[in-house]
Amino acid sequence: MMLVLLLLIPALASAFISLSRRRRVMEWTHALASIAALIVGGVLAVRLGAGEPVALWDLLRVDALSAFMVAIVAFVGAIAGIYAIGYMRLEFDDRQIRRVRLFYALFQLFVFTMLLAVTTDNLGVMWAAIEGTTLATVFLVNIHDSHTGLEAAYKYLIMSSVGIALAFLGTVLMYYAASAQVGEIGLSWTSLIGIAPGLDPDIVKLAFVFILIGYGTKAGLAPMHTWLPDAHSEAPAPISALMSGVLLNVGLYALMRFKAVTDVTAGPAFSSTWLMRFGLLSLGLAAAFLVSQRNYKRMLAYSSVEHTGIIALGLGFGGYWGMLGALLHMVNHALSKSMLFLLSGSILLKYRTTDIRGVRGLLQAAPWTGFWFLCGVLALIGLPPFGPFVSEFIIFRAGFEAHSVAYAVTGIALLALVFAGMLGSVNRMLYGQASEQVKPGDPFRWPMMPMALNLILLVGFGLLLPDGVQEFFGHVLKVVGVLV
Amino acid sequence: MVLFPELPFARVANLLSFLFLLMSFLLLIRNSLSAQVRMFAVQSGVLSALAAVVAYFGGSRELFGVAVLFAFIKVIVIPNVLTRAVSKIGIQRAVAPYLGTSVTLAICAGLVVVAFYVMAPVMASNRLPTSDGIPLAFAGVLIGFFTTVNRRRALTQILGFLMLENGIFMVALLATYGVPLIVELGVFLDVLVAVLILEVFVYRIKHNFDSTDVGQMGALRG
Amino acid sequence: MSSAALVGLLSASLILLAGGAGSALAFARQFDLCRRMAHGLAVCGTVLVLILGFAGLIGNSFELSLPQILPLAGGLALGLDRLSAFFLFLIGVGVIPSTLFAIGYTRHYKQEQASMGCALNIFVASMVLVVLSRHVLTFLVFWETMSLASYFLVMTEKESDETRSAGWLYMVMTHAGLACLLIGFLAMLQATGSSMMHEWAGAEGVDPGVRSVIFLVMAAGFLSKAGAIPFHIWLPRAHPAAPSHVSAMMSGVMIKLGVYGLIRIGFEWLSPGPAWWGILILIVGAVSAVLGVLYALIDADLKRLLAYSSVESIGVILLGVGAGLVFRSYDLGSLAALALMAALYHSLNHAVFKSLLFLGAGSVLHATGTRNIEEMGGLLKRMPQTGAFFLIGSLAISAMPPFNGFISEWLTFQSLLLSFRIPEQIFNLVFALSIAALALTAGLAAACFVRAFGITFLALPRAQRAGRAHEADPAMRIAMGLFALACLAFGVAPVLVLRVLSGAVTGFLGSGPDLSFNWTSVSAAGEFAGIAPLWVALILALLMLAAWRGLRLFGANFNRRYYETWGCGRARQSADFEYTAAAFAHPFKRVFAVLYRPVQETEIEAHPESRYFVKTITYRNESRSIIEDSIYVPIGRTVRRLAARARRVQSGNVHGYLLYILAALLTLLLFAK
Amino acid sequence: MLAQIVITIVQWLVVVMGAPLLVGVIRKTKARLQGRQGAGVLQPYWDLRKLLIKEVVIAENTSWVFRLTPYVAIGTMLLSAFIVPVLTTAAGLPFMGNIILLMYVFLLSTFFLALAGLDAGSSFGGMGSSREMAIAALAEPTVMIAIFAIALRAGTTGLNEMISRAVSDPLLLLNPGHLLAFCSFFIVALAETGRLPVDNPSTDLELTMIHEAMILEYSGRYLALIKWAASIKLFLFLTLLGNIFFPWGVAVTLEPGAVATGVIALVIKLGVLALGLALLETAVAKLRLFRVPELLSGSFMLALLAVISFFFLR
Repeated sequence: MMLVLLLLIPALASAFISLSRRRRVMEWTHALASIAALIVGGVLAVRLGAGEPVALWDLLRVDALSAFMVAIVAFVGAIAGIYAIGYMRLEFDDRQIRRVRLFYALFQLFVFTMLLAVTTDNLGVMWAAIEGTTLATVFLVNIHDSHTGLEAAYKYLIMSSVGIALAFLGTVLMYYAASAQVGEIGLSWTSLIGIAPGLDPDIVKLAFVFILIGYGTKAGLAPMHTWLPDAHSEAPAPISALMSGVLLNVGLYALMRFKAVTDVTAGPAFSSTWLMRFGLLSLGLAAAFLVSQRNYKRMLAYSSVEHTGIIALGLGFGGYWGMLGALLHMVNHALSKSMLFLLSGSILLKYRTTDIRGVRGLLQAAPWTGFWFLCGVLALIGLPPFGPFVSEFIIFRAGFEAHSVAYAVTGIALLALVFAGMLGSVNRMLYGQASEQVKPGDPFRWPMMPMALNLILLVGFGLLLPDGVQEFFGHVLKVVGVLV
Repeated sequence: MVLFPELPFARVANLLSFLFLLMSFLLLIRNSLSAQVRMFAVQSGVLSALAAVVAYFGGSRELFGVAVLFAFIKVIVIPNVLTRAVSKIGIQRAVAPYLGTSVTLAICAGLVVVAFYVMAPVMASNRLPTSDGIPLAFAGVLIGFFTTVNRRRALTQILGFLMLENGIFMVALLATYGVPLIVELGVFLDVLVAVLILEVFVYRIKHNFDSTDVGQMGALRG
Repeated sequence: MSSAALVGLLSASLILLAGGAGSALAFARQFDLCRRMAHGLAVCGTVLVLILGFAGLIGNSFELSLPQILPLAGGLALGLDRLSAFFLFLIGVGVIPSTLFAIGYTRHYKQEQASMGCALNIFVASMVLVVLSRHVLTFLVFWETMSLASYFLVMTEKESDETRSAGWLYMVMTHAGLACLLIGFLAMLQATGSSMMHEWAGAEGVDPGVRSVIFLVMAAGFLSKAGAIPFHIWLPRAHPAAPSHVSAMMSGVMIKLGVYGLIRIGFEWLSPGPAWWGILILIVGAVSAVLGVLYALIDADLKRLLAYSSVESIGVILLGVGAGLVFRSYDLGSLAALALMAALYHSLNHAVFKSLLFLGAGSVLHATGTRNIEEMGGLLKRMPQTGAFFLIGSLAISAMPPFNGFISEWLTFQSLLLSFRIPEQIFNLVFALSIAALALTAGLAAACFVRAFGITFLALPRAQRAGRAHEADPAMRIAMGLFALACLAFGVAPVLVLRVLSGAVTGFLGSGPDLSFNWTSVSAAGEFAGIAPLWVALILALLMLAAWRGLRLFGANFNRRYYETWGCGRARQSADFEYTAAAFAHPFKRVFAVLYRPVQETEIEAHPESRYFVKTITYRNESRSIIEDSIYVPIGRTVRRLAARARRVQSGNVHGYLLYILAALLTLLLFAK
Repeated sequence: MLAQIVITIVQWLVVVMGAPLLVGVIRKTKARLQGRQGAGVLQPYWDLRKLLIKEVVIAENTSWVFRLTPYVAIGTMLLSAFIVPVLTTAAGLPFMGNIILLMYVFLLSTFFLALAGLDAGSSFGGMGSSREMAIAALAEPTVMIAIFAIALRAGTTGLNEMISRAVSDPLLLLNPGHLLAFCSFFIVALAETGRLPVDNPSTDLELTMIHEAMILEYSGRYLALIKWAASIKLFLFLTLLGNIFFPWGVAVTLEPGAVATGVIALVIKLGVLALGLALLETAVAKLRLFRVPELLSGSFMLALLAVISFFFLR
């Protein structure tokens, strides 16, 4: 019942907004929907902490892993949603009410599709939902209808659609492997994992290849990542926060589901080596772009590619530490990246340029935004008090335990390179004298308050992890097949 | 339910699969947009016929309904949407693809060989009579993918994407007599919406860049 | 003292430091209140740390683990043993006077008070916790927090671009060091199976090849923090940019934690290592010492000069550590203990006199507003006490007898001279060369600090700025006085430190040092060498007094007349006649030209009317740094070139992007079997 | 115990009072070698007396460092007079320090002299200090390696033990390392005490002086102290050269007979060395300043060879 409520809230909100005319109505429905989704998602996640999954008409099923994802989607959705109200008020005035309506409606639709993708048990429906996320965000990327917006949106659509079609082929082959072995069977993950030991390893490996390329495109893994910098830098701040923070994790979620099956059938070696290779390639390419980057939104986008690479490395290293590190890093990355993209929105509003050299003396001009931006970037490049430092430590520890020392060492070196590049860029923005025409003071204060929650959670994940949360992660690991 | 009918079912299925692959080759060669859309319509027709044949021999009414729905969307709705787009865009100077026709055909042949090599394990373990068509279907997927890479015009890229979708539907059809209904519906819905959105984008690209050559959209780099 | 009392002491000091940080943020608006609160609480916290260190040194120890913090990696684990206790003591000695100095020195900062006060407290707390941490992740977390806090301290004056680039380089070098440490720690974790560092002692199960790689990687990480030669480039940039009391703490205390780490790997975790480890550290030490002092000699920026001399002192410390490692690999336990004691004693002395010099430089900067010693001169008359303290600091750092520098350098010399007991001939030659290097360093250090003190404080002021200088405030002078007193005390009565130190080293290494000492004399290896520092100081003072009384007795003429300096009788003596810093360093620049590779430029601007009348002559004699030009600049260039080539992947062409996906798919299909 | 104190005082007085005499003897021999009559052997004593009763003229812009330096210079030299075993190894204050302390005490006096040179503010003083410090710095490694070579042989760095162990070993001269160490130590002695090839002690042309330039501004009793200290330094260096490398004759016990032979041995050794020094100074011209490092690196090589000979020809 909670499950249906969770999915209904964004769907209904989206429908209602698309009908309403006045901006205030839209904003209120949007805000209430986001907060309601957060509450329901939170309750669901806490209840699922106990471990036994909740199923509904063999279509929807929330086990520990999906509860984990629901919690992330709901939380970041709420933070970005509240911020979006402040952002849209300054970005679009009342003459462009049509765009505002489009923004809020598609925002809620986007949250709905993501929630559907992580809560469904049927792999086909999951594929459709993920394809739905692309379709929902395409118009959001192009909301300013500029030349570059159009180009980014078209590339995003064509590449995601082509990429995900391959994922569907992978799902079909997985279904074929199941039906060839057992005969008539629904395309549900639980049944698939049940009969996984008996499946034909070659077909499952072939299917996993397509899954890796297909959902890898959605997750932003290396050779398939080229749409990501354009789409995330052109989209408005709240949307790129959601896309970077959560949508990439949904892609990784799908990969983890199929990896669980493939590992049981064909042994972990196959999926691990390729995940590690793609992860390292993502890290390397992102480092090349981050060494000297001129546009701070593209910098954040490339750092998403980098962190997806780290999570893929974590999944590739596997074992208790590897999987736990990857999950933790997903949360840390979602929290820090969404905060940073929202702040980049405020910076864009204040400085009217995405060029790093154009932004000077941010700490002087907008002290709050500047300070939080600094904390966010420090978290992102892996400095101690924040979460990513611990999760990266755990991932690389798994790397050494999985005897893939070469990958781990190269990964650490590339991270140091990224650290140098990003710190340099951020320093150029934060310090120095702010130019005169930039009026001092933050663009708006109250919509940024919820972001304090991000910071507190980041430090929380960095230093201490209460037992309840540890036990929750234990269940998630059991689902993924690491802890038996 | 009749699982192993007499011989002709397998040969009919193989014939239709071969026809499907032939259509995709032809689509590759034609340069004029309207001809390409017609080729796609014919290919979808062949595919819906194959679905009907499999539904008849496989004896599942559900698959028959899917075949009819497939025919309706892929043979009627999408082609006239695309022809409307072609007429709206109007005449354009011909934009040559990256590779010449002969090189494209050579590559497609290569892709077919790759398809056979890749689909060998599926063929080996599949007991269904329609299993020989699977490599042809997968070849259709690869050729569709290659079209999106090679062709510069937006509309042809959409056709490439649709060929890819057809190939995947065909693989599902031949390997497992189609995937469960709920999934099939989801896929059709997504493909339809994707094509509509792509069509909207083609108009906007035409409006902004006054040509649908997607290659010269290169502002966002580095 | 029971371990509970020790833990109580530690938590009290941490609470005080946290209070200092919190109050700095709380009173961010009231600058003066924030300044006093933050620095006052920092001093109190550090006093407790000093007491804890002392307690640890005389034998108590404790183990503490808090599973609820950092739970994923086995919780926070702290522990106090003899070596950590010594470094706590060193932190206390280095930080307390500098923070007292800061109260007076940071009066002119306004908005930066909050960030500086908070970062200072966190910096001290994290240094204390680094030394105490017993668990891998705990160590790394506090190691990086220390670097982050010191980064914010360096960035206090964030307006100037020079500070920004210095801060950036510092943070990047420290993070690269952390990456090496991470690799080393993880490899050790994997090899020994346990994440508690003191369980690694000896690491028998690890095969020699892996141990050497781990040693090299972790040594690189710790040497980059210590500022030894190949990794030193951040030090001469970060220290001048930071406020003086911060550079005093960084130079005096923080870089010693790099030495602490090196001692941990060499003497505890991978202890019975091969001899070439020690030789490698020895060579790095010798090179750091000589190059450090050579670069200090030609520098005209007072604080950068002191930063380079920190590189030199780290070199001397590494000589001791390297010698200790070599002796231990030939299991000459007593000599290893002697060498390690020399290194630790020099670290303590360096913390004292380097901080004194940095505080002196700070008050000079505060008074004259410039760091360039070419614009200074005659400050001894305007800042008598700062001048006197700076002189004591210069004497101490040049290892002149009555002061503490001499004792530790003398001990290092003895441990190097005793190397003839090592059977291996090649190593004897290396030790001989390191003795020569240490001696050359001693000589050059004397020359460097004659120049630094002479040009800054003596003769006539070379610019108006120096003319208007005024004496530092009382708080600043008390701090410098404390350091000067410590310099004399550790120099004249080394037994204070030696007794405590030999106990610590015996506890840590298991074998006592080959050293016998009592209140007046210290003798190494029995008959081999001995000095009586107390007697030397007393008799020297006595003789000087006797000479003065003797002249009186002899009836020498005691009236004196003041007249202008001899200038060959021609011109009136003025500041232009004085010898400049560059001129003073010119002989060294000529002798060591192969290292400096000086670029000489002279531009003569003729008078418009005729070529024969010269308006201005500008003479520039820039020297270039070998290390930067040959290692770091090429690395930077290649990285940027590779990155630029890799950036062509994002070409903007959608067909290219689709091709990448197709290519990835085909490679996977064909090769992933 | 009383005898030890008396002998120590006697030995100290021999050094302190004998130093100007040694300088006089060297000047006298040099003059005779150059065919000049030259001043009397006791002339240095008269110079010191003259300076002591003259009035002191001090440069205006100097600070208290300028006035402290003469006392530091004389104090350090008087201290080292106690440490160096001149007549007997049994007396003196050997426990005070070994040869490394001695070298650092000499460096301390150079340190203060250089500061005094800078304090006057004249370019000659600055030039003198810069060159003096350069030479002192470059001489340090040679000194230490020479000490290392001797310490290897004697097994100790303490001066008294070094000599007492070597007295009973007649074969000392035949050992190549020993002779090499002697040559390098001799060159360093020239550099440290500012004798001819490195620096001309009797010049009055400001630009060519090194040691003299630093003390250009001094006059009256300060100048006396500094000149006296310089002479003691020369005396000590030559005694070191004599006693360490040719230890025969140095008394090992306290009874008067041995001490008498010690005095005679000392006179002979210092006489020979003074003659050698004078001969060298008449024969050799002053080296250009930037050729001095080559001389010092040559002596460094000699000392290193001494060390290597010990290790590799064991």
